[in-house]
Amino acid sequence: MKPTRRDVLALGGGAVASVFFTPIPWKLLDDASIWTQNWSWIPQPVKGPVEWKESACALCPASCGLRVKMAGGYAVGLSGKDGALCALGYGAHQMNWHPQRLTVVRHNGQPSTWAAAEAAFQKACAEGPVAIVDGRPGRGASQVYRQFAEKTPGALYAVIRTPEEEALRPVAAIAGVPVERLGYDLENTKLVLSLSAPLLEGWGGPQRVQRLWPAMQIIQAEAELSRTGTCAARRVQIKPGSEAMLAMALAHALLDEKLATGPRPAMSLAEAAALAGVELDEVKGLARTLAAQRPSVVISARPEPAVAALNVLLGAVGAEGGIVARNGAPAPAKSMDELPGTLRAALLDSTVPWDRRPAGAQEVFRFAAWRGGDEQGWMLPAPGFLEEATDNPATGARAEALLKPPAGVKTTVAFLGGELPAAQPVESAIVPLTCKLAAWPSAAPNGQDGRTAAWTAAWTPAVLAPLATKLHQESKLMPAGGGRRQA
Amino acid sequence: MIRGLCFFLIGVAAIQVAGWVGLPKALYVTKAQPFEYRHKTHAEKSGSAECDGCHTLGADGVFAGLPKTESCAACHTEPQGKSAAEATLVSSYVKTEKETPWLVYARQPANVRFSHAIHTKRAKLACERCHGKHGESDTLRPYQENRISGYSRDIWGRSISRWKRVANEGMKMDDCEGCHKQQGFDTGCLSCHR
Amino acid sequence: MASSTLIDRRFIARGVERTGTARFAMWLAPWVLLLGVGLYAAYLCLYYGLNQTNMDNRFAFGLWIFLDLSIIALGAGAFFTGFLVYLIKMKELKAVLNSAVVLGFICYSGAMLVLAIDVGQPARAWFTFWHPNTHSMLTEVTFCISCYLVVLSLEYIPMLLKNRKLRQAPSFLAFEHQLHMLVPVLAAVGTLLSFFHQGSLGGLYGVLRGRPFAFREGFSIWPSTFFLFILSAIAVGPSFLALTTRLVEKVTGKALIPDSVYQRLGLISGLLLAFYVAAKSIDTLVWLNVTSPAVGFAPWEHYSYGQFGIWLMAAEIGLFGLVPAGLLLWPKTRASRGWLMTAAALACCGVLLNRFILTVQTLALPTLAFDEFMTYTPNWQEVATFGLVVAYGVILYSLSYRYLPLFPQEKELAGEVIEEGTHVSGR
Amino acid sequence: MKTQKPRRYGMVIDLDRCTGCGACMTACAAENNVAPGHAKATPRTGLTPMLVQRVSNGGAGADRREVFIPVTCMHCEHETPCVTVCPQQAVELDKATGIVNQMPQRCLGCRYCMTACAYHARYFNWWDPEWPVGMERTLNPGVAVRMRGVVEKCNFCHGRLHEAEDKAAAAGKAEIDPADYRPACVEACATQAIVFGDLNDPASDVRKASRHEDSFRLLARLGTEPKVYYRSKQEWVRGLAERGQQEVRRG
Repeated sequence: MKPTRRDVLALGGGAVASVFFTPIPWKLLDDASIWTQNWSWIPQPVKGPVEWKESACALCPASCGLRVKMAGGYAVGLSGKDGALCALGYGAHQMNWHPQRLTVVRHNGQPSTWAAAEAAFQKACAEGPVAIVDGRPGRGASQVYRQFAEKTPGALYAVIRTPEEEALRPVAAIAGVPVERLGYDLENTKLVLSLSAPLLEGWGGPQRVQRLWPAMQIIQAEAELSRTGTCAARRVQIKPGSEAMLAMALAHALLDEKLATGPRPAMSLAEAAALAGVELDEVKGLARTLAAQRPSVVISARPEPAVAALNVLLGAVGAEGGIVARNGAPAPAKSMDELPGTLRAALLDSTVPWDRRPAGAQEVFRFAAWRGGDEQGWMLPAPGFLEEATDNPATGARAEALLKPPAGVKTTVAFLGGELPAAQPVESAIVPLTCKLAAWPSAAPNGQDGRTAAWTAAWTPAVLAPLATKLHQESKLMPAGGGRRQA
Repeated sequence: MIRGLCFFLIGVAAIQVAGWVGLPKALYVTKAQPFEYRHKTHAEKSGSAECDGCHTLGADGVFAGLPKTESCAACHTEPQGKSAAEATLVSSYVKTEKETPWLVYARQPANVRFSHAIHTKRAKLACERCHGKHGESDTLRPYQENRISGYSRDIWGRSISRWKRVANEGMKMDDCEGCHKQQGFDTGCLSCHR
Repeated sequence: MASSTLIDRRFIARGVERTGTARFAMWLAPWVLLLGVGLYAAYLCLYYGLNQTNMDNRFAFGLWIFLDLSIIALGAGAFFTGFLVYLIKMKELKAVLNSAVVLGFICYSGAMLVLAIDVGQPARAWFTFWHPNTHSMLTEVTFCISCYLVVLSLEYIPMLLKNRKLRQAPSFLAFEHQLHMLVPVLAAVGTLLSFFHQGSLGGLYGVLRGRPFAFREGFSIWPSTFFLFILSAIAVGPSFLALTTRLVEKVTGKALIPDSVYQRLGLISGLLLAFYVAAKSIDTLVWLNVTSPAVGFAPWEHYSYGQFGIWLMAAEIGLFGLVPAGLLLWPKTRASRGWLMTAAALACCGVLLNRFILTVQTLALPTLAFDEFMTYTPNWQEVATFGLVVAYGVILYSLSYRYLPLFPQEKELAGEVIEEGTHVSGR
Repeated sequence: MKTQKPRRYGMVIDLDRCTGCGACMTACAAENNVAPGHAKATPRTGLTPMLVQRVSNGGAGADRREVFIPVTCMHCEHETPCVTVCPQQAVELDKATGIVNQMPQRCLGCRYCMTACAYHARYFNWWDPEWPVGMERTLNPGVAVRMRGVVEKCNFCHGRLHEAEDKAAAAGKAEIDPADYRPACVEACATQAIVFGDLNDPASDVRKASRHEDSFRLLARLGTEPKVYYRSKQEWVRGLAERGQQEVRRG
């Protein structure tokens, strides 16, 4: 019996009619809908129980305490331990996988080896002089660097100071105390007069001032509206680069109003106020506010001798809520600009910003977890975020590494053949500081001499932005020119 | 006419067989677990048949899921017998400190949030309510994976029609919703999705 | 002439003249090219995602939603003619009914095509049927358009089956007859469905509480734009039909429908357009004086950005509404072929402008006090996909005209030379 | 035993405290597994469920004032525009929490909800989510990754709500401890400008702050009852609530 076309139609008809009484269409529809809901090619989080661990952020000298959310051996989330983190910090755990991550030694932009780098460094040490540059003195690793410099003939140990520390140098000169031991006691300050200092943009550690503000009053004197100026309780418009003039005018006003005693600046009140572009009445009002709202302190972005003198007149130096000295601070070290004019080589540890290299160094050995900056000299892959023990220089406390560094990475300590010493908690206490102003400092004020630009450019971030902060940078929030964290 | 009816019925029969018998066979691929594991033996050896002896629930409500290799290594640093499973465990996972890629029968998709804490602690549901007598099993049953969706067959349930399923069968959204509605709990998307 | 070049003669209806095959192919060639480019653009958008377009988070809808709304409005002639012929018994309009169905089918299927490209996850589009949100205008649109497309297909199939070649299969003929008997029912169903989705396309924007430029109060769940869209669509449908038919006459050099049908279409369009202009004016006044101020938006603020000035409203209501309505209603201008076509074209432009304003201007205007006015320019992928729909329409219509009996009176009118100088020899 | 009584989560953002540091944006992106912006992404096609906008009063020199306004989903309570327009119920106003919730796996990417939102708080995934090789290991397991072609937005970090619920359940409690549930942006704010909590709870800080005389909501006249409030002592900032006649510019 040969089936006819009619038979085939009947067969098909039966199949079609009854297919709806089988799971075929329904099950396939269901599976197809599920298939469209979770595409298999979408990246998925690591599986594994979640646990929280504590650590510290090593991105900048603030060393914020971290609570790290860990899953399957990886960091999957961060939050601040004693307060919030900065915009960079919240995405820091992504940075270890940044496309610019450095995992092989590079020499003048070409891949190289650790052996070659070590040989080159030994040769440089033998020829001398060599500087070991530390971006964050006072850590366990800093001791290793210092010891290496001491036992190696011709080697020097140098540190990088933050702009905040540099701005305190004129105070250190007047008070006769090393700048490393000075600091602002902002936690007790009632009023801050900021002379163009980017207080709320990450000054003195990313979130320190944010945490204290708005319990503290900020008056911002500046030429161009900044984020701090936007948020400040009061904003004073001054001419560009006239911070020292305003300080001198304020000194006159304090003395005129008998709110302070001491020497006067050579420049007259009227002249200084005119140069600063501020009305005389406003200067006097400001001076009265500064005196009435004590403890108050004047902070400038740059090292201005006039501002240091004003602080002394105001009684802010050595007073609670002003500029104070503490013990236990790192021992003095050579600053970068105190290094000799020519160096055979410089070794920069990973806390040194990319573009801070000693000017006279013939050869640079730069530890970094990420590629960036110019590629001259040796680029040595360092452990990344949470991949290395982190010391807090202020307390000496140590956070152990939480993540495994990738192969090919070495710490600066290991490169120098040293071993990280055990953590040594530091007793940090404020010590008495008395300071009198004998004469108004004669150093020339920082005007529009190009130093403004030099100072702001000096502290570009040492690290790349994590990709999460790319969003932040692409938004219209950030000023043109990108992610400057500290001025 | 009769002849036509016959062919029609043949068509009906063929598609019914294909749908009820052929489809489940064609739709699911059976995969082998990395190695044999006996819940029963482990319960006997450890002297405890409590699930949360190994599948722990933390104080913060985080369910640990499957034990890690380091838990296995507590006893199985060296093969405990001559079985192939022992050899595989020790050589491939304990020695290399790798996690065993178990195929999880009850694995839900990535966008599903299932809280063991809420269901076992607050609602006091027994593990068997959803996982059946898996803890008393002497062998790991075959893992069947849906070729289209990639899910374990347990999500749909053993029965292809989902008709008259036993209580621990089926973990689709309808199943969750059904129970939640019955018990008067939230059925908002947020409750079970992330 | 040149019947030897008619190699597809067996498919062409008896008694009508069609141009040579080669010439027809040459006519199609540029459209096929456009279709090809459009298909490539559509492939890019489906494979790489909507990042291939210039749309963004603010302009979440762009050129394509304008295209959808426009062609569906223009395609309204299909259901409205069916309604007039079968329910109002205006037998005269049977002359354009087939053409209207083809146009409707093109417009609706084109819109569906673009909608499928316009969503981010086309594979999930059918979830609307599975988990419909009955509060959403888009659900109404999806259901009605899908159902109406089925209706249009059912109306189109009998026409296909009337093809000279296909008629030769007896079962096709019987099937065609069966379907044909269904047509009045289909017309009624189609009218109902179209009524709702034309309305809900208007409602699509009218319900947007967050966009004071588009938001309108209305009756029950339907904002006033719901009714205005229906009205504007059925007002412009006959105009578009007259315009396309005239265009075909121009291109082919043949008279296809009697002048009385043009007059009738013009009159219907004119009456409805006048009614629409009145309704639209009242709606605009209510919106400017009540609805918009109630949510804190000054009446004229909406017209203070970029090129979107008050002239746009004047053009929409006056130049493209009042003027064509007058031209179509005044017997003298309606009697003139030139004025009739000018008015029809103005009316069609009016509906396009209305759809443009409601979609693009709504998204361009700021809502928050610190928002910016934003503009957007479609990129080539979007324009090419637009072209894809146009090319698809032209090709399908050309094929339908060539092989199907679109104009039943074509044979009767065959002897007439329509206008001097437009008769192209050889056609 | 029933689940917790209905809550209405909301937040009050003190604009006088916002320094525009952007930590909330980064914390939000990291918490919610937002993929890095595609190389071709622009501010108009990026994903910023929390977006801090810089707004000025249009003045120059000493007259210039600026304010930072963090804009996120307002979780509208009444006739929630995005919920009513979604054709396939992919958006939901959660009855238990008042959170407006987006289900990416249900979403077909029609973007109708984006046109419905007056706050531009909804974002489309224009690109496939891609991370540099290995970086997917930093994904937060509490939040599902979205795919290309779907809409997403702030959901008050509901992954954190789940964690709080798990913690409460493990302790045998029916109600979560309010301290355990804070969205990432709230936690990330160094100046604590954002107060978050249950607006239904008479004792909550957020309720008190929302009723402060300096508090306002953006576009409240639309009648959608947003649950995100703002506050400022500055009159010109409060004037940004509605679209007025004053000249303002985004910086």
